[in-house]
Amino acid sequence: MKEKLLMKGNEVIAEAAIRAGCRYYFGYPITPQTEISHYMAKKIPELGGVFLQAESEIAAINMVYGTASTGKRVMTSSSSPGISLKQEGLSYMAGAELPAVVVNIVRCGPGLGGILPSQGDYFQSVKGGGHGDYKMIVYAPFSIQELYELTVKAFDVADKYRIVSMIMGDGILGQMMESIEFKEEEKIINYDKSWATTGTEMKRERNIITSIHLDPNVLESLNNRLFKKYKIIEEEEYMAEEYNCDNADIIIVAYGTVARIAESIVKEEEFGKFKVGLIRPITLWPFPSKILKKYNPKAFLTVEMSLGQMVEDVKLSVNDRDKVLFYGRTGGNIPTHKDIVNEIYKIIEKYNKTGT
Amino acid sequence: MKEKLLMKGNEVIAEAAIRAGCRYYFGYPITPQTEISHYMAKKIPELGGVFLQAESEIAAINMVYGTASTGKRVMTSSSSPGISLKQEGLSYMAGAELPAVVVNIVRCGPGLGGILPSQGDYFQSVKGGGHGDYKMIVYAPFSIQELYELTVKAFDVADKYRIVSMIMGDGILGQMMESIEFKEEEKIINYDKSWATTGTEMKRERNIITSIHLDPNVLESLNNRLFKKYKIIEEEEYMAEEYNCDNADIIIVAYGTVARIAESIVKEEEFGKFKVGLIRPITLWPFPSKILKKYNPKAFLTVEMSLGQMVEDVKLSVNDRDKVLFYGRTGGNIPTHKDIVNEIYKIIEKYNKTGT
Amino acid sequence: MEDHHQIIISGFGGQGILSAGKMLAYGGMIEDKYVSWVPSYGPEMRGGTANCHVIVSKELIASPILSKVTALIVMNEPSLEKFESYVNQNGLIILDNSIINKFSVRKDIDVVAIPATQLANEMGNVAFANIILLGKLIHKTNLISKETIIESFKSILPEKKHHLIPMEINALELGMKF
Amino acid sequence: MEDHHQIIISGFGGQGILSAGKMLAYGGMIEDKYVSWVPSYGPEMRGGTANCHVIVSKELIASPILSKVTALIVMNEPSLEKFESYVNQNGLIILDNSIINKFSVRKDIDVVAIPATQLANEMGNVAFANIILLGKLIHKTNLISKETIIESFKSILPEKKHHLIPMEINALELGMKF
Amino acid sequence: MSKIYKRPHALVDVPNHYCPGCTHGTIHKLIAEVIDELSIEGKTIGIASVGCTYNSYDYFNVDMIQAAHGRAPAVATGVKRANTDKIVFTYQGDGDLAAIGTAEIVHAAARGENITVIFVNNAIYGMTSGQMAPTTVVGQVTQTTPDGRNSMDHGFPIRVCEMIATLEGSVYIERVSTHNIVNIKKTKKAIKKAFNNQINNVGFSIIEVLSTCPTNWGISPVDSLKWVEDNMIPVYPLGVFKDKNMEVK
Amino acid sequence: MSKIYKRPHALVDVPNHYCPGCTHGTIHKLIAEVIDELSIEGKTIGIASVGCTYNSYDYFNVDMIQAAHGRAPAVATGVKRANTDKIVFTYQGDGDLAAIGTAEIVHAAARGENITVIFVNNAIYGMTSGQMAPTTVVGQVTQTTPDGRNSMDHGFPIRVCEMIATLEGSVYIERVSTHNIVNIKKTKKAIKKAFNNQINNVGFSIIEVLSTCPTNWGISPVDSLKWVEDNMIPVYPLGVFKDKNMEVK
Amino acid sequence: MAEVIFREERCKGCKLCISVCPMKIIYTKVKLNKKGYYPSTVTEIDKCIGCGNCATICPDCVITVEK
Amino acid sequence: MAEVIFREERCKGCKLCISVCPMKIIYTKVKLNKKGYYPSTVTEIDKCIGCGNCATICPDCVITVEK
Ligand SMILES: Cc1ncc(C[n+]2csc(CCOP(=O)(O)OP(=O)(O)O)c2C)c(N)n1
Ligand SMILES: Cc1ncc(C[n+]2csc(CCOP(=O)(O)OP(=O)(O)O)c2C)c(N)n1
Ligand code: SF4
Ligand code: SF4
Ligand code: SF4
Ligand code: SF4
Ligand code: SF4
Ligand code: SF4
Ligand SMILES: [Mg+2]
Ligand SMILES: [Mg+2]
Repeated sequence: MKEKLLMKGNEVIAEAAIRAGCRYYFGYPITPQTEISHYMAKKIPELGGVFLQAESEIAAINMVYGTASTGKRVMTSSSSPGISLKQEGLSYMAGAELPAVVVNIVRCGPGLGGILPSQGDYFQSVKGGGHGDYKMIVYAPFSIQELYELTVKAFDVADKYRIVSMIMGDGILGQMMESIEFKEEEKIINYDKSWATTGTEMKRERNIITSIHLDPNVLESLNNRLFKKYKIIEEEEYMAEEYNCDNADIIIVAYGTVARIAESIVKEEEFGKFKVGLIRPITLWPFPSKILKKYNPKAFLTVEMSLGQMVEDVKLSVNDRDKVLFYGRTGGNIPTHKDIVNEIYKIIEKYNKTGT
Repeated sequence: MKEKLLMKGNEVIAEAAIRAGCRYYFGYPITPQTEISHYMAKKIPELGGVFLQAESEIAAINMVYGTASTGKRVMTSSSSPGISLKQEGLSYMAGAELPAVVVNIVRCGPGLGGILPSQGDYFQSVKGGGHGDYKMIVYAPFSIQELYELTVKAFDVADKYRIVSMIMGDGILGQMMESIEFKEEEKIINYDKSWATTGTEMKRERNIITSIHLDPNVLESLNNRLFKKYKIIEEEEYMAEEYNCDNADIIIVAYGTVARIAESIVKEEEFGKFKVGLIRPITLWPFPSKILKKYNPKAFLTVEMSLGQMVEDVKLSVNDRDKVLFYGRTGGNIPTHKDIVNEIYKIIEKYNKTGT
Repeated sequence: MEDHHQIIISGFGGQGILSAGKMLAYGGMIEDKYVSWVPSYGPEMRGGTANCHVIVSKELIASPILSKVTALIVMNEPSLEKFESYVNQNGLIILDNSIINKFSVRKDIDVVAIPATQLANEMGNVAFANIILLGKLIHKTNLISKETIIESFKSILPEKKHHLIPMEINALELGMKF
Repeated sequence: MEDHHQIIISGFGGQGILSAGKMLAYGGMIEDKYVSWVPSYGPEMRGGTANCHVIVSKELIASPILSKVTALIVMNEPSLEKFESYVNQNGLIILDNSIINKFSVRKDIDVVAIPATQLANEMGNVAFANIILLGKLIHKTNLISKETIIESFKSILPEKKHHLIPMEINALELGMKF
Repeated sequence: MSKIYKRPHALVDVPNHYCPGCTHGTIHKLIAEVIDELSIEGKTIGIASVGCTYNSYDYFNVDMIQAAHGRAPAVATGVKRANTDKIVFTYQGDGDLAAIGTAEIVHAAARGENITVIFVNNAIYGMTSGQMAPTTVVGQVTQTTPDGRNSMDHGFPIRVCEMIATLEGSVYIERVSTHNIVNIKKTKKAIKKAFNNQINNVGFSIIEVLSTCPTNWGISPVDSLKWVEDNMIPVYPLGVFKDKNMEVK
Repeated sequence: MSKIYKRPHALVDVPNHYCPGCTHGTIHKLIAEVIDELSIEGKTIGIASVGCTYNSYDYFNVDMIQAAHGRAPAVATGVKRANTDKIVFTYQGDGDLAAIGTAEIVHAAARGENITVIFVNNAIYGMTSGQMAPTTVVGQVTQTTPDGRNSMDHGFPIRVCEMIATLEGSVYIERVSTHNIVNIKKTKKAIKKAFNNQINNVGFSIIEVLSTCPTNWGISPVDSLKWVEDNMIPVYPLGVFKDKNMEVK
Repeated sequence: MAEVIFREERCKGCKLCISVCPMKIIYTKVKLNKKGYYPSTVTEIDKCIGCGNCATICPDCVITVEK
Repeated sequence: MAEVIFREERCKGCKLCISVCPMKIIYTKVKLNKKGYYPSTVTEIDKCIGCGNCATICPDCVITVEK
């Protein structure tokens, strides 16, 4: 029988990684995700793996680059300013097509900002905070159970496509506890890693991990190959959950912690003859545009803990971008149940007045 | 009389900065923008200013942070991987509202990539490669003369709004020579800098430069204030040039070096009854959406040295996003005159066949 | 709604606010309910206030962040000020009146004042104050059984504090009976 | 189009390819024309090939990057291979046949072969080869005047090479007359 | 009656947010006293770093800049180079200076920047709740060395003064401590000298101050003083590691 | 007849792209010879860095990883920790290791990573066409010190061996040179020892090799050898700075 | 005769002052201050030698000493 | 008797070999190689002592020495 445990989000990430076969973790402390390190520091060495506190976030991502080059499952985690420092490294990993899992428990920005929850790193994660044309797969879980499942999945997908997958949560998700059930055992698929640099043993040609190609045609063909891969991922890997969307008059679009609050509204509140639904993107890249495109409500209300980032992708996805509205809170303030309900009423009022 | 000089783009940036009153430059070498440093190393000390080769791009942006905190005009420059390393610093500068000019002479990515021209850092610069909600003003000059004028302007605008302005060029622009005329003297407006940390002299309350605000309401009000500023900039500072757009059937949208090539097509080529125009965004943020919205051609053809970044903003701007097409080259390959002409013919052919 | 408990516990850092909340959540879990626990976190906790949001419910939990609560436990004045308005009509407030001197709370809620810190001090360890208040809570609400919460002590308290469990049980009973 | 010169100069790094191009552009500028000069750049130049795109025109220059040229100067074989197809009908190729041994170029263009490196070597310095070829170019195209290009020597050559200018002028004249 | 001790003017009269008994507060006072004594309050610019003292700008009564984690020496360089007549100091923890900020401190020293660095070594990451620092001593238990730091897995402590002393650009390097009154007084003297060096344009000075973190060490403030003496000083010997001024004389 | 010198097997038989007379090529050969002699080609993983040798992966006949600028020691750490039975070396220039990569090399040494670092000091940024490096000697003209490096503005050269020697985690540190045959032979010996240390799990070794950059120094390859002797060795004395192995014996 | 003044509302009860007083005349009060700490204060002020140790070490600048 | 073989097409004409040959028997050819450099080669091979210096220093691994 599966055992139920009460665990913190950050600890669940660490435990999920271990269950997904990750035995190498490199990180640098930063609130609100330090518990990932603490958990790893205790558990990984017992399993013969390596926990190493790096001298910086930059060192950590480059250690990840090293371990990933040798084909091993590896992870790092940090929070916003630390993730900014990893941008060069992430771009290198994309160029060298190295698989790894990177966790960002987002805090408020810009700058040193604050440690409270935020979704202000959407653009950085989804559009590419590093230089050049590249993508990461970005998962945005909204519960502890999902955090576990997506972390495990992140490792699989990273290996499958030779890509970095990111788990993006916020401080609430990292700090909160819910009950969780782990599977007895995770099925780990062993993807081909004949590209890995583990020594030739004099038995094969040498392997080279690199991201530099001075010949423009060689580099362009890498870029094109990467984009072909990204297209496949866009087709295959998008995920979203729909709640009450059929015939909805208003569809809230929200992810992570905000989607929890939105869900409670969809479940608990009545808005007269107006039906309110929710689309919750689970992958932020690839963005579940296809799901959004299925619906034609009177309005989409995008709610974020930012001043408007995902809303651009919502606009790029839906059939009529003029129907896309936005509500956001920042600084660590979480849009409350009441805040969102108010926004919905505003939409209804306006609709009742103007018919649009 | 104004003297005409034949100068390299990179040198023009340096000279323009000096003429704009910049006496402090911190940078770390990287191709293809090293000439900026070389020029500064020669010229700035003669003027009593400081050229300092930092130990890294990170140190450089933080030196800029220091000098900017004291209210002095200051600049740094780099190229793609180096700019990725500055993302934390740029986010801090946004949070602390510090003015400075940052130059990115973009090279190919991702990773170490190549040194040839690219426009693959559009997302990073325009959407925010660092963490949190923030913006930089991004200028994309396309000639040496414009490079000079926009560099001077960048300093003014940075001071005016307490914001970072970025000059984004590519290797061609940095390396090429054209003739240039400098003004006798630049009019430098001295904006209020009573916020600067230059010592209290026991005459005023102490000044503090910081980006951390643990109280969510304080941080949210900073975020809101920043966004109000950004809204004003979006209204006041967007720039674009339009060529032959009235009644155009096809409008090319391109910036920087690519716009040069597009311009030559608009000038030199005939496409039967099809009229081809060009919109050249000069500011990438704020994006000149208003200009794009004025036109309703049969198609917008966005051409970039990337696999499609600005094209998202084009889609978000125009009235009918289905009319937006994309052509891109990467790896250091520049879309040729012929490449683009071919794309135009494809559009025409399709139109002739299908009517759309 | 007997089946859906939304609780905020709040006070100074160091008063055992967070672990009291964890005990409730853990207890709920072993009674096969849906539970969530969200702490305030970060350096502002040093000397400042700490709180946690706990839900114990028969239903799947939507938002783990509370904007209204069925019960509130408060161990200092600022917390009472901050969270009083969160309490539902006919809701419950349990407060430590050895710390909160003056309080004039809404009339539409049930307020129980216990001098928990003083009682705990008399027991020899102020650290039991939170447990005394917890005792009152489960007594008033039947949120979870006494046995369950005692079981949760073992799980939530660090090994090195397990010798205190008999005392914790005394404190719990003290609260229940108060 | 007499008024619109599009030139590529190409050869090994170290043959003075880039400065030859700069001299043309500079000369064009002081003759009040629009000019642009775009070099190949970066480490591939080490031992590899270098080239530059030069435009000298009476009109505003749209693209500074050339996909067709009115004249091509080439100082090694790979460059000839790479750029031959760029040359317009009736265009001009000037090549150094002391380095390029075999060439069979298109019939629709004017090809001038000068053993520039050998001639320069005979003058005592292979570094003059580029100037000899430049001489031929301005002679054939009237792109800029001899006086102008001589003026550009001072501006483009670094101070420490100014003592070579008389020799450079000889080289120029040699090329013009060849 | 004369004041034996009163709050220095350069220390803002507000409560600080440090944990009970944390000697960050003591060190703040010493710096403020030195600023008072040298009458440089009006021309001093302080650089706060990232650590428990991130908001030391609330406490020093001078213009202050909050720098990104580890980058205070770079920020100070930017400030000082553009304002050579001002007095610039950084206040950095051991995580900040000896981990993420290694390159910045080494190069500020190598360049001989004319600044004053106050380096507070408490052998731990205080702010983030007690992970291993580069200065954590062998055997010390932290959140990321749950069985104690062992040199095989976690490496050896970095002795910053000894390392920086190899750089020609540094002129004055001393390690001091706050674990008793005698050493607190020595600390003040060292800090004063470091500021004086800057005033006299002598160059780069760094004072490493051994300090406590009762909260994350998990012992009382008073025991923490003892812990400094017993566990830190043997690894981090006190004294002057470089004094170029002296050498010249 | 016996081969006195033939191309080592671990050196791929292709022309290299280095400038004429650049001793990067000579150093490559030495490393390849050592790999041959120790029969470790099949289990060696090399880390190329960012500098003229960015693509040294084209030359060494072993598995290779190209690392971001300055981060080779971190990448090597990631490789070695996950593959303790493999032999891991980094090849880094002075800009790479002593400027942007300062934190990474210091901490890899402090941790005592069991890796071999080949640090090629040519007193300049070669790849980017000749800017000042942290190791540029005082007086040396570079693109960013057009009037020669002066210590007032540009600081003092960093002596990496001396600095790293202060770190307890480092076990073998030697500075060698390529400016003549005797020293080239010593260089090979040092490199061999550094690899041997790793094979024997002794710990962190770094060999600093003084090397030439005729192109950016603006002198002939042969004069460059002399320049190393006259201008670099006085600032960077050759010799063993640490040999813990020896101490133990 | 020395005078020692404690700003008790600022005291965090860390006892560092107690540990450095040569005369052992500082003690902890039994009543919490507003901040929730047991503050220190001085008894038998006549025994105070005005050494200032207590003030020197106090991280919270609670103490003023005059003589 | 020693044998010294130069792979002239690989030579970059740097002359380092010349500078370290104790017998001064290496010289530069007057004809460019395919790469555009004047390659080195050995004269009077009988004077060669097979010391290997030339091969040891050659950055381009042009030289093989046998004895
Ligand atoms: C780039 C970045 N990485 C990590 C952090 C998280 N962080 C905040 S303080 C700190 C370390 C503090 O330790 P130390 O410098 O020793 O100061 P102390 O708190 O011990 O005085 C860290 C890692 C951050 N804010 N920014
Ligand atoms: C992050 C980053 N910054 C800067 C550069 C540009 N860059 C390439 S090589 C190099 C320095 C090379 O100098 P060194 O390490 O001494 O190697 P050398 O070429 O002299 O052998 C620099 C700064 C880069 N590629 N990446
Ligand atoms: S955590 Fe440690 S260093 Fe930080 S204030 Fe508390 S005692 Fe001081
Ligand atoms: S630039 Fe210098 S270091 Fe680089 S290959 Fe050429 S000579 Fe060697
Ligand atoms: S001044 Fe000295 S003797 Fe007096 S109370 Fe303070 S420490 Fe004790
Ligand atoms: S040292 Fe200061 S804060 Fe600590 S107990 Fe004494 S008076 Fe109070
Ligand atoms: S082997 Fe020795 S003697 Fe013979 S050619 Fe080479 S260097 Fe000269
Ligand atoms: S050392 Fe090698 S490359 Fe240089 S000249 Fe001699 S043979 Fe040629
Ligand atoms: Mg610390
Ligand atoms: Mg170098």
